[in-house]
Amino acid sequence: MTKDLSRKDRTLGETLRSQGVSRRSFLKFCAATASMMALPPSMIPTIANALEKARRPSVIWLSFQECTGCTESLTRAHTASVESLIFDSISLDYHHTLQAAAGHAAEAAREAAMEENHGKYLVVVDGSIPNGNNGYSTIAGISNYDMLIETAKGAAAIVTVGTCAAFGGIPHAKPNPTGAVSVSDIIKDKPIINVPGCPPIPVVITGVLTHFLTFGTIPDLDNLGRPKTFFGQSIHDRCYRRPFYDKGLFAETFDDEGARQGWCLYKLGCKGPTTYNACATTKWNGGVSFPIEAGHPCIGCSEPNFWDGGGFYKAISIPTENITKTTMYAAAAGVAAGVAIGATGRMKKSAAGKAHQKVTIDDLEK
Amino acid sequence: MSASFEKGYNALKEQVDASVASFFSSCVHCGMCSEACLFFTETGAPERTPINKTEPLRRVWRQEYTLLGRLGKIFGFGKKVTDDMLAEWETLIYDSCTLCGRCSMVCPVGNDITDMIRKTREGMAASGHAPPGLIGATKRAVTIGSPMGVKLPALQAQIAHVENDTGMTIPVDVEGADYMLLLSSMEIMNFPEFIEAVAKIFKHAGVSWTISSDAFEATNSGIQIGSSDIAAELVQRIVDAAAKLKVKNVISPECGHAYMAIRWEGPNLIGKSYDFKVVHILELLDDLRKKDRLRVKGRLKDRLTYHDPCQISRRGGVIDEPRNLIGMFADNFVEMPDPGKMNWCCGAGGGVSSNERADEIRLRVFQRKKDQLDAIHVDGMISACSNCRIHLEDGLEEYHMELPVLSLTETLAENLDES
Amino acid sequence: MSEEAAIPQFNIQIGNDLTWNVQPILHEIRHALDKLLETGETRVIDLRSIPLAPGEEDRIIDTLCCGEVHAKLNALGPSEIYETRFAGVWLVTHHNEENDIIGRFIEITRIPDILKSQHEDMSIAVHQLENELSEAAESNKPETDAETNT
Amino acid sequence: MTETELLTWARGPGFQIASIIFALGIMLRLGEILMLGRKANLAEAKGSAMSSGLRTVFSRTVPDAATFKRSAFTVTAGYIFHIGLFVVIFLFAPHILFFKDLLHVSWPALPSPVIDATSVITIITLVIVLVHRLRDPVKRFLSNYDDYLGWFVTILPLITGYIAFHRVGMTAPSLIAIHLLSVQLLMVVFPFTKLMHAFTIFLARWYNGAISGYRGVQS
Repeated sequence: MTKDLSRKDRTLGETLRSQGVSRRSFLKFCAATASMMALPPSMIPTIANALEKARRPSVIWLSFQECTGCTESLTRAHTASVESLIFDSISLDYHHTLQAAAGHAAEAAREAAMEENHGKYLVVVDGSIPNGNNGYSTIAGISNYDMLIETAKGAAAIVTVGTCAAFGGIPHAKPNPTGAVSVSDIIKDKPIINVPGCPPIPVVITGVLTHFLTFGTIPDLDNLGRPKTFFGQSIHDRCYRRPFYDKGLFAETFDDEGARQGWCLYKLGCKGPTTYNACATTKWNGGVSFPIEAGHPCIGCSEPNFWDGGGFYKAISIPTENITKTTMYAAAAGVAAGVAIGATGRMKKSAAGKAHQKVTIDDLEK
Repeated sequence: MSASFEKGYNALKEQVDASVASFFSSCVHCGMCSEACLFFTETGAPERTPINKTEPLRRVWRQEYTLLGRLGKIFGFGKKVTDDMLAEWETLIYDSCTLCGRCSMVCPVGNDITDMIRKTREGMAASGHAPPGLIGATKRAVTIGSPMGVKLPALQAQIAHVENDTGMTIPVDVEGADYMLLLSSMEIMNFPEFIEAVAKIFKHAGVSWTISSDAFEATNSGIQIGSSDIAAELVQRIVDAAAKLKVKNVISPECGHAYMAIRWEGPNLIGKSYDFKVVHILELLDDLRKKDRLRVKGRLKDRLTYHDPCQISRRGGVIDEPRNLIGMFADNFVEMPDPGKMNWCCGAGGGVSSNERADEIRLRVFQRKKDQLDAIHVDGMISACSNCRIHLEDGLEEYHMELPVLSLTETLAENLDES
Repeated sequence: MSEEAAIPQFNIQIGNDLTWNVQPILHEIRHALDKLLETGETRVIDLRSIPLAPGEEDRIIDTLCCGEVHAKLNALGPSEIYETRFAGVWLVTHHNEENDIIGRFIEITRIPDILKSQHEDMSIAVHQLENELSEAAESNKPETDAETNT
Repeated sequence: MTETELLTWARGPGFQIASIIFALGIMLRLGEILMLGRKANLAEAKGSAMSSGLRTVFSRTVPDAATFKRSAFTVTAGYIFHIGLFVVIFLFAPHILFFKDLLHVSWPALPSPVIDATSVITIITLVIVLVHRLRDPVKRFLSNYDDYLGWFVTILPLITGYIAFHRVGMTAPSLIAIHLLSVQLLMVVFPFTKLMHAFTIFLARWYNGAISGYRGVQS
């Protein structure tokens, strides 16, 4: 126990040196970290300096209405050595999927961590919170709602991982039977960093955690609470297929010449223009590819309500409902109304004709 | 009975039809019609923009025949037509418009603005907002038979003169003649040479013709003031006379609106097609030319131009005929700028000449014609409308210009080879 | 028709159309090199921060590689450092212990910092050397003396 | 309401409502006009009303030389913004997709930089046109709320579209939603303002040409 405490008190620099990591290795690690955090290489010395002094924070990971896809994404991260360094330097005190402890022991660990690090620990949430009937999702007899409220109280900040925690996600999709809501719908008094995506890019998750670890601050966020470094630009604006959009070259189907030539997928319903994420630059699987590169349009998974966005394969400029029919019915109704109203006009005109009093030369003056 | 606002409003309601509704729906207030109207170009007064002259009709259309306008009327929105409003528009509609039709030719959305002003006059006349001068002329036309008060004896006197001077017989009331000639009062009073010229040409070409003592007047004040009822009555007199004399054709003389009245509005006014054909004198002369029945002696070297009377050219469709005829005797014919269907009005048509109140503006807008003439330096100007002719002479005098104004028929008659 | 021919071939082309980022990067490198010569200012370009089409990274590397220097690091996994055929332009690729690429940079500098020996490492090295020397000195003492003392 | 919800509303119920009012309104207006009818002309024709009417529908697009000279600004500016609107509305790929969804026909698109430039030119021209309307004595005299409302709802989708394309100020879902809503405003207002001339111009020109052509004059 005393050994553990002393470990927690050490800075990351001290920890690394004690493990025999050279300064050069540390610099390499910093370069990779900067790249991961989507920060310019000119920031490497600053990062090195901050990491040197960074202390190991306590992290409590809460999983609510979720599919564990986000955790899977994180643990499948390819830049393993960097992650392991980071996870070595954070204290993941509670994660009911990953931790060995179960039941009361697990909850006790959470409570202990909360007490010990009050005001300093980081809460990571994946999954949405059922707010209709709290009984839809409970852990150890505690409803998700209560656990979130209780855990958030002493947190320094909350990181929501995945669209469910950030915006409600799939549980929130119509008809939303559980009354699922996002963390920010419930917690109003803590800084919340949203890392949406279904799942989020693993490097983005670690990048955000690293930022907090490195600088101890909340990164610059957009209006949806997402870090601007990763969510600052739309997929469309950073897409390598963008030149085809500008030239008007589109794949019309999934197996036409355009698809083979790698043309823009806008017409196949790509939500790149309305989706903010780092997929186009960071890519997936260690920078191998991302959905558009694989020939599939972006489904906009890091945006609120993406599941109810009117169909994954319907282009953004197309109405979500059948307006051909609507227009035809409306036009037919318009013809009927026009004829009816026109008929009253015609009647009025013929009434005026009947009311006509012959004008003679005696009628030209008043 | 007398004029009332209600009668006028009712008349405007009667005038709205699908074309009027299309026109008003299409107007985008681009103002291009102003540049087509000499009453605007020569005065720069925005209210004289042609489309503004249709405002009473537009308000009636909007409030009576459009859904939004009807709803607006119920809730008290939208501009109403009132008697005061009509009074305000009177000078615009009568004094500042000759119904020349030029605005209808330039409107980019295709509005026949002139037709709408003509229709608006129906409401103006019925509500007692016609100019006194035009009311007087109309009364004379109906009671005496001529807007200028010309009675049959006056015509008979002129005929006697012509017969004495030339030794020709002017056929009057000859049953079964091919053509029945109509005359405008101005021709009878100011240009009796016209009767002589026609007699000479018809004799030369062997045309069977007559003048009716029942209906010799071609002009129609009803058209100008905008009263279809009165116009129809005047047209009916001619139709009856033609039937009585059993003629196959009626000739409209050198008068613009007379042609519009008898040729184009007439059958629609009386509600039935004619049993005879109406030809303009120029159409008939050109027809004779085509049939080689006209021979001219020598050719004129003078530099001559032709003033297209609006109702005959642009609104009447007689455009090529005068040019063909002038080509018979003139070597140096020059067109004015904007000739034919785009010609500028003299400034006195559409009842403006009968409306003393408009004398000043009528002469002011003559500037347009002066500019056109200044551009071509001619020795003489031919026309085919005695109303145009009188006003052209008036205007030339006002602007101190020396230029003979000639009648096409008379000039042709003078140049006939009578050998 | 063979079975293979029936499968549509998806050739995502690496034509000029797609390589819209290659030229700008080369221009950027040229400007940075100018700057380096004039003022001594260095520049690092993170290739991961640029949206690249499939094959574009290879094309950039093909265009640049390779010059006279090739260095290898072994620090938390291997790293490869090449001087490209343009002197002053370096290509630095970091791998992790599983040999996945964790960062790739183009550095415009006389020599990438990561190659230079670091102050902290050198001080540790001095200590270590001293220790080793003193240990060696210890062990070089005659055994007999010790035995004698015991 | 989140941005995506707003966008989804604009793409769904928004378009439904706008399409209903637009289609119903246009048909109602046309019915209202055509039902008034027009009396047959009893005078003997000198030319063909039909062929002249059809010709005028097209020929009025080009003014005669003298008219052009007198109204050079109005005609030129009119050409620029009408052609600009046509290009931007009908030749931009995402718009064509909309029309394809609606009409089930498609046509080739222009490259987006061309659309971009055209929209800038069109916006500038419309602004100049407004300034001219406010300063020219005739236009100012003739103008009423209809002219300014029509101008506003026309330029609004151009501006919102331009901003959405360049993503200025807000994130894309909001910008696209605002663009769609501005288009829907245009559609709702369209049948009841002078914008209706886009349809009735064919009737008006036809009537004008027919009236003149019947008398043997090509108007």
